[in-house]
Amino acid sequence: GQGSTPSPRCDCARDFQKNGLLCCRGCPAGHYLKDPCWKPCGDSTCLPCPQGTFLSWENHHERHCIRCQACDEQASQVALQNCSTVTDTRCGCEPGRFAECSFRQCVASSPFRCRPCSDCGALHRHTQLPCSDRDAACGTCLPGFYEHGGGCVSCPTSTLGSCPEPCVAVCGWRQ
Amino acid sequence: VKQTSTQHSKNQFPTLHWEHELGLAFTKNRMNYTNKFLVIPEAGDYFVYSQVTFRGTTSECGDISHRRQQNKPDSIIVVITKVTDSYPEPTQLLTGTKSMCETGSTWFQPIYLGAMFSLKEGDKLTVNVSDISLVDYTKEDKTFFGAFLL
Amino acid sequence: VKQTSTQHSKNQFPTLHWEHELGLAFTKNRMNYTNKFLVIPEAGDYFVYSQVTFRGTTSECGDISHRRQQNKPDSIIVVITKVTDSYPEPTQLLTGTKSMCETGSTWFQPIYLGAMFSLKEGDKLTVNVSDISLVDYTKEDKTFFGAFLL
Amino acid sequence: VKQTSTQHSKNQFPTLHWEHELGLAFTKNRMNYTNKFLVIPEAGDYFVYSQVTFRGTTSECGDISHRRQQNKPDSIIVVITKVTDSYPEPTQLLTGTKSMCETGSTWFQPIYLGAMFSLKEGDKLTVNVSDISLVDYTKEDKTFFGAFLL
Repeated sequence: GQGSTPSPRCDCARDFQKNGLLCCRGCPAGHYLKDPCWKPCGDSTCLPCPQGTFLSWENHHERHCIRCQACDEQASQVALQNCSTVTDTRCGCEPGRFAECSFRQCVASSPFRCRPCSDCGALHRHTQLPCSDRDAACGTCLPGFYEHGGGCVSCPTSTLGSCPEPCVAVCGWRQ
Repeated sequence: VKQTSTQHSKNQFPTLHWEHELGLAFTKNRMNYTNKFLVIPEAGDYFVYSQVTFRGTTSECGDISHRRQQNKPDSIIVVITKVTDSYPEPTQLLTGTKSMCETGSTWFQPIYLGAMFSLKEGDKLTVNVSDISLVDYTKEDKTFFGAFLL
Repeated sequence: VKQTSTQHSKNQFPTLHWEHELGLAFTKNRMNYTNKFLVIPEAGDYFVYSQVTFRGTTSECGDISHRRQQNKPDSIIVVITKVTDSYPEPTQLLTGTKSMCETGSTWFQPIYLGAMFSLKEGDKLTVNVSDISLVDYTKEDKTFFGAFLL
Repeated sequence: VKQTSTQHSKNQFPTLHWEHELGLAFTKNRMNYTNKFLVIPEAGDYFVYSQVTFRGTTSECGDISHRRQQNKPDSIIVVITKVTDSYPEPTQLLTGTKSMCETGSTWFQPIYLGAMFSLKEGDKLTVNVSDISLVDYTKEDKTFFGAFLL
């Protein structure tokens, strides 16, 4: 993992760091430093991060754990992975919704809103790309429907009127 | 900050509830946080500050299709209020008020306040906002509240 | 804050006049307020801060009927200025400047400034604004100015 | 503030480079400025603050001809970050986030942040912004960064 620049050299072993005057063993991920060791190369007193906080890395001086972020309910976000003592909450969208960045420039930490996925079936269209981290991409009209006025309209089944070309299979016999 | 809205102070705005122990939050030197109040432990001059980040989807005012003539804007308001047992009315110490008539699909807006006040032992401070549902409470570095003795 | 506009400092912006005794306002430890100046009583590091709430009706810039192409915005500006007897030119310590092209019928907007400065005995601080007529001086919790020795 | 953009911290935002000796800028009491970091000289409670003034020309979002339906806004973001040798990930102490969907031909806007933190000796503070090219670094009274021991 990503190492931190070590404090002044310790002659104990690899994962020891100077804390005050002594070299102490650090605290594992998910724990914070309650008290440093009181004898050379001793163990620090470490306590588990309280619920709602975490520390992802081994540490030697962290007196507080980092607070977990909360998911934005107003933006229909849900916790895909709850906060643990070693990982932050992972916020995302429930099935049937996709994450839409709130800003034009989108980076990992950007706020986002969960929007309902387009239902291609309800629009009588093929699904070109299923809904995932972006909206579904709907394609051409399903059989029995044809493109009209920006939407898919069901092919005429009555005996009157013309039969649109895509509907040949449904009303072609009338030609 | 946690999201609960209960009784309203004089300005009828809901009071924010705060996390005071976890992460970056802490209390010391007998400064006490109870039931949405920061309680002043000793008389003196204190610097009191808060930031509230608001966020929302665009209001009618900013919606272009509604705008033959100009609409009344919405507003976002933060009030740091002092409540003291010796006087029945709360005092509005600091107020940040901004009109909102945003034209984008969503909007984000922080309001920051900070100033020095002479406070008495037992004085209680709260942060009230115009609309709790617009407050971005997701991260402690966006919405915060504090006071320290000078 | 009281509304009088008199001689302008270097940035030609009018200087705000403040209430320094009533309500939440106070001066102590020989900090003196005279003729729109906070006068520094002893050399040291001071935290200087101010908030000015502006408000207005919508400008031409934000008026939809005028907007085939984009208009130049108006602006609201707050400057905390230091004047010292030993140097003829005032120094702009802090500046908050925001463009205004609001689309609602009216608008209101706070600008907050605050920072630490090394000041000398006798230094004088003022708050200047781009347009006094836009300043909301109605309530002391909306528009304020202060400094304290660290 | 000087304009250089180099390695990014966890929030992928570029780090601002500051002038720390000339004009109003100064460091004292062993507070040290090195390679974009303010380095904390001794453990204690510090008030940390910054203002960044952003400015730009109007974005697609605010451009009226593009606006049959509402566009996504741009954003301006300031983050005061703490980096410590003993922990591999930086901590975001303060964040100011504002959406931008301005309708005027140009825009300018300050974001101010300030709060108290318990810091350790050797902790390093930086200011990161969403887009360095939007930062108005022309005058020290518009964009600034500081910290002092309480």
